[in-house]
Amino acid sequence: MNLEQHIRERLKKKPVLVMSHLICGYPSLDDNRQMLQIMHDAGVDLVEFQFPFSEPSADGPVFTRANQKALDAGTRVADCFELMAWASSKFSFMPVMMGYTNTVIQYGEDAFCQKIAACGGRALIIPDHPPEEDTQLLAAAKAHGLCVIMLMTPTNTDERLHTLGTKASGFVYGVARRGVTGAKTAFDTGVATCIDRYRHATSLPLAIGFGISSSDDVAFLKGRAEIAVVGTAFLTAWETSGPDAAKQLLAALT
Amino acid sequence: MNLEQHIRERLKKKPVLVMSHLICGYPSLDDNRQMLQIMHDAGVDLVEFQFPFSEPSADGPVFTRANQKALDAGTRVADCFELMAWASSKFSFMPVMMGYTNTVIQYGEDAFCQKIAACGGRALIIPDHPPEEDTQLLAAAKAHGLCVIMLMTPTNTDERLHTLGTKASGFVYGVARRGVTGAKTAFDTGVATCIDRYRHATSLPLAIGFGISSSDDVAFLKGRAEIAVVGTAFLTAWETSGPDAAKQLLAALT
Amino acid sequence: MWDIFAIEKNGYYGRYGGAYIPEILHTTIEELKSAFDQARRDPEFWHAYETLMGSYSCRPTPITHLENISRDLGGAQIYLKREDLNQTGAHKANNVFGQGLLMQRMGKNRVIAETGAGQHGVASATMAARMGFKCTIYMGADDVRRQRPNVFWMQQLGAEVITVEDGTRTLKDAINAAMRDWVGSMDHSHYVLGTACGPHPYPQMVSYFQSIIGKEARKQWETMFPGEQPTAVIACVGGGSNAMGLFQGFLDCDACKIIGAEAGGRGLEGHAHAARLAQHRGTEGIAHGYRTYFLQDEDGQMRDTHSVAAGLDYVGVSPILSYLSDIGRLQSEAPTDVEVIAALKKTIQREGIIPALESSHALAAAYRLAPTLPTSARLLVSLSGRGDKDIFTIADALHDPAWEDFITETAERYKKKR
Amino acid sequence: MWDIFAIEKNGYYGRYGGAYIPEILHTTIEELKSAFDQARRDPEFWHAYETLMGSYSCRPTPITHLENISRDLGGAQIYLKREDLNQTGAHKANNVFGQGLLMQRMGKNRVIAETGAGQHGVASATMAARMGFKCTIYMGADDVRRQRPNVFWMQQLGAEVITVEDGTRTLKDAINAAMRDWVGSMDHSHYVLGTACGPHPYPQMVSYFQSIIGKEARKQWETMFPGEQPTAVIACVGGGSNAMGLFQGFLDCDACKIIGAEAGGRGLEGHAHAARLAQHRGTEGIAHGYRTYFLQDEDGQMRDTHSVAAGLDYVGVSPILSYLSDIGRLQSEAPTDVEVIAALKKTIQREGIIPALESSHALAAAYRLAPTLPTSARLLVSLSGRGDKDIFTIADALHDPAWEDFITETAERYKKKR
Ligand SMILES: Cc1ncc(COP(=O)(O)O)c(C=O)c1O
Ligand SMILES: Cc1ncc(COP(=O)(O)O)c(C=O)c1O
Repeated sequence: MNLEQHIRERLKKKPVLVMSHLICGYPSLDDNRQMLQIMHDAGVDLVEFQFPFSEPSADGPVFTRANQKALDAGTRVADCFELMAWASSKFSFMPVMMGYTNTVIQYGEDAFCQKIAACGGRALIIPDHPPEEDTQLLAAAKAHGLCVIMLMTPTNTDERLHTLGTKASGFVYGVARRGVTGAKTAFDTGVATCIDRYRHATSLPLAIGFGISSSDDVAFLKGRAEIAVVGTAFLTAWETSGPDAAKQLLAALT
Repeated sequence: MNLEQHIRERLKKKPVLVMSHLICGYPSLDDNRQMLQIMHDAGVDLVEFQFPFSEPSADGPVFTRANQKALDAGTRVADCFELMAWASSKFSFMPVMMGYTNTVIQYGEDAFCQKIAACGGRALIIPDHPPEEDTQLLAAAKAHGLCVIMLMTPTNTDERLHTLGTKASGFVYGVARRGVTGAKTAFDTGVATCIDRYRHATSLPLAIGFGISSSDDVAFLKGRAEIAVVGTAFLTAWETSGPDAAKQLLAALT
Repeated sequence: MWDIFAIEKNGYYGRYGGAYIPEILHTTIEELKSAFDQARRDPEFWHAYETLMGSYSCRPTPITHLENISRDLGGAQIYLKREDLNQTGAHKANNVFGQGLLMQRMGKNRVIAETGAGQHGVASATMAARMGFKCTIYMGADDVRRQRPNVFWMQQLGAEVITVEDGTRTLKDAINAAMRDWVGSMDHSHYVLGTACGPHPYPQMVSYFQSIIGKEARKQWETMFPGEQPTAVIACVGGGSNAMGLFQGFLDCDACKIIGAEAGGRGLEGHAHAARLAQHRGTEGIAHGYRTYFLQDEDGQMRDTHSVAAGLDYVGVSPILSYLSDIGRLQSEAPTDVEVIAALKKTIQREGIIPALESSHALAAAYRLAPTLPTSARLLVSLSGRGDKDIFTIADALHDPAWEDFITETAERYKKKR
Repeated sequence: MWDIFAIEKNGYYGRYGGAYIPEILHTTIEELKSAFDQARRDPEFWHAYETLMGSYSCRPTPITHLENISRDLGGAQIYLKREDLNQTGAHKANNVFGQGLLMQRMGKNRVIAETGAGQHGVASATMAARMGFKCTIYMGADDVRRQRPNVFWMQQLGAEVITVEDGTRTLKDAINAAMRDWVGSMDHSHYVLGTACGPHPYPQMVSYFQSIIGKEARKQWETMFPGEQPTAVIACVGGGSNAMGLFQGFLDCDACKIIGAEAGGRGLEGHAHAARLAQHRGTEGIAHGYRTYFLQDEDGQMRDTHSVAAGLDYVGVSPILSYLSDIGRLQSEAPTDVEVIAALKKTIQREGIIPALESSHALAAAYRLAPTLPTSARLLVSLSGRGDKDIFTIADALHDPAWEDFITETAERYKKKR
């Protein structure tokens, strides 16, 4: 089954899937394993494994700091692969690689995609890689059965959304608002209009991210989108109140 | 008797007269009175009463500091007049006013000269006043029977020395070297040549100043000039070793 | 003249360039590209730009012959293109006012800028003050510390200076922070990138505005030495904007060498330098929105760099220069901090010109080269900025005790006052 | 153009001027007079001077329209003659390089200079470095403290800086000290006086070199506004050199007011100012080699003056300006420190230009005047120098805590190092 089919399969059991997120190596690889267990236990459907990068220019302050600390602690790309492989072997959610272009091209687009596939990864989310840039990423991903997730954003024109839609596979990541990760989003008619526009441009499942932090937010997505992305909220709960709080947050969202 | 005649009179008794110097108000007016007594006792022939000025640009560091301290202590032009009047009434040397143009013109050239004459002063030495500048100084001095002492210097051309000679009265002040007051002068053939040139330009008595500090220096002047000017050496002796040392210095020179 | 637009293909120069940007900026960048394309095709625009730089700054800047040092070195005659005389003291003003004019065309009213040495920050804040824009400047915490006088002036100019505590707390982190701001504020804000780097069209656009240096210099040179090419033109290379600016005037002179001077720092053996092109120290990568040679480890993490000159202390380099380097047109040198300080001192003492530490790299390269050439040879060096801003760094480098006493006394005075 | 040589008579301008010098300098001054007279009659000389200032500095300096502030004030349009863009950051360079060329003609090889704000010191040290002369700079101890960055640069430029502890330890004492040096060293040394004061021919000679400002400005003005005179030209007046420089270009424009801005300090009621001409605060006197209006007591002792701008903090004033004031051609204003700081801030924030504190006096006067005039009126202001040098003073005046923290941290770093 390809990623889209997998998602559709799961959607038969619940109206909105959840994609959670962690940064490999932050606070530590051990913590990551504990996080993954919690995500699994909460019934999370997809997990973004963010490969830390020294220049995380599309991330907000919380993730930026986490990227840096993961690197300061010595996290290597090999550790990220290993964590993903470990999770794939143990849990039933679908791992997704998230990170920056440079991480991929330094490893080599083809070798990287092969490795991700081997670690059980299903897709790549590379926020600084527009589909028209001339790396071998799209071809390599295809060759290894991975999806490159397209991001649709509030500032895109309809025409651009259409182009992105034609290039998308697996699912589409719809950005709920302007700005980087980490800030609160007001889920209102503005967001609803955005989602409508994304919906119009693709028939793939739609994940909505940036600022989801409550069950109300997820409820808002019901009937509008297929996947709720929980990023900063989870990490912030973990950092400020510990694993139990993070667990409760996920329980409320899933 | 005019100033020149007075000097010639005195020269009958000794080959080289001595002109000593003080800065009114430094270290204090009381000290000045004690200095004047010592000068009188040592048989000094002429005394320069320097009126302190805030911009003593022709003075060396020792006199500059003394000018400033005299002013800091509150010395006024009126105090200088008073000191000169007191000395004239008590001692037999010839007082000479020394100072800067601005002191004279602020008081008014005529009033100033009148006052100096009234205080027993015989001449003015104004180092920043070339004879051709257009103050009323020369006329006023003449009107009140005072001489304006011309300075001849090593850098003057023969022509210039001649001009200065024609404007001079009383005596001529020959500067022994380049530079300001206070530094040591090597009394050698260079100085001798200078004095010859001055001598050539005037038949008035010749005072030589700048750097005279020993009886050898005075001896050097014998037969070459009529007046030895003792300035910084006296003040330095006073400052560093007290009145007795200053007295001894004068004794050696006169 | 050599044409930067002719060598570009879809935002690439050979393998380098591109626009690796978050999708949310796609429209903004497209708007910028088309606004820039329209502007540069409008002859009025360049004219307005030249008029502005001629009345608000002192363009054309002169060319100065370093008579004494050329004589001392006994080789080539060295000439400086005097960007240090510009308003705000560096070539940075050119780019910034150019982008300011573009902002007016685009109807934007807020400036975002990153800065390393602070020169670009001061220039941006100046432009914003003059043109009536709001202004936010991102600056790494380490650079804030190193370049406090510039921070002070930016603030006086009315800019908000945001200290970036992320990463290595230097220029690259400021770039990331600026990018993050833009991603949320692009409706009204324009990101005034300070050098010929970043996503397309920035490398080209910044080079275009800086080409005023090379255009002027070429014209001046032809008047001074009709029919003769410089033996070499030399510029320091941080991101590459002053270099691109000067080089564009001479890239079509086939006898003229094109030399870039990168930061040799403590030497190229370790990692305490910022030489990306010299001795092929950099490796290809993608960050900050573009593909070029970066100083990075095997995982593609950017390395900590070092230079005595805050403005050269950067991991990437203009993609256009990477391309020129690949095709063998650009030669790169990397004088060390020690050589650079010596070049700085020599220039101050023999010629009365106080160069910025950045520009002193170009001078160091010229002083290396000149003695190997005949006295008939001529070098043209970009004096990209003045060194006043570097007083704290230079005083440190030269160990001036009187300066240290002065700072200590001033600190005591402040303490008493509090 | 109005002719400075036509109004002079035996070194006097009306009652003012002259050469009240020790006899030992008589020959030196005569030599200087004749060297200067020959030079100025040699058309090659002015040409060489212009060429030097056009290649080593950025002359002609531009005229900048203060668009925003003129609009804010709602009155006259304000234009700046940009002397701040000069090499070394002030008009002082003009005079110094002119005298340097004269030194070459006279065969002298050592520069003596006094300095207050330090700008003239930096300019002199720069000229000496470039022309290969030795250089000694006299500076009052208080000014050394106030203007340490300039002292640092003078020393880096190879000059010996002598701290003058005499008197009020400011500019006037530095002048006396420089004079003392000269009296002993005139064979090889030339005293490069920094302003249009001192014994004849200095007021005239300095004004002559600075007339490059007014000559350029007049020509630029005629191109910008054919057939129209400025409503007023305005310059700050320390010794009067930048003022004389600009004014010479417009003294023959009968409709154009000539306005000097002196240091109002803490107000003209007490003595904490340096207004000699404004409100007739000065009285006639003779010091520093010339007759003019001085700030002095009844005995003719010079007073302690005060200004936030070290370069205006002087007891005397150009005899030529005293003359112009007497005949009613020159009007004098004396904005206070507080007004001047406000004008400085306004100029930085609204126009992106950082003026020197000295020049900010002229701006303050312009900002007073502009709102009283119709929008068709035009003021031309001499922006004599840039404010970078004043960072310590401005930071103090504006009470910037971040700056104070930075200085405190730097001091602690120095302490640890020792
Ligand atoms: C004076 C000066 N020169 C050069 C540079 C380096 O930048 P670029 O390579 O873009 O010219 C800087 C950067 O801040 C600078 O301030
Ligand atoms: C920038 C600047 N402007 C003006 C002055 C005042 O001098 P003047 O009146 O001779 O122009 C100074 C003196 O140092 C100065 O530095």
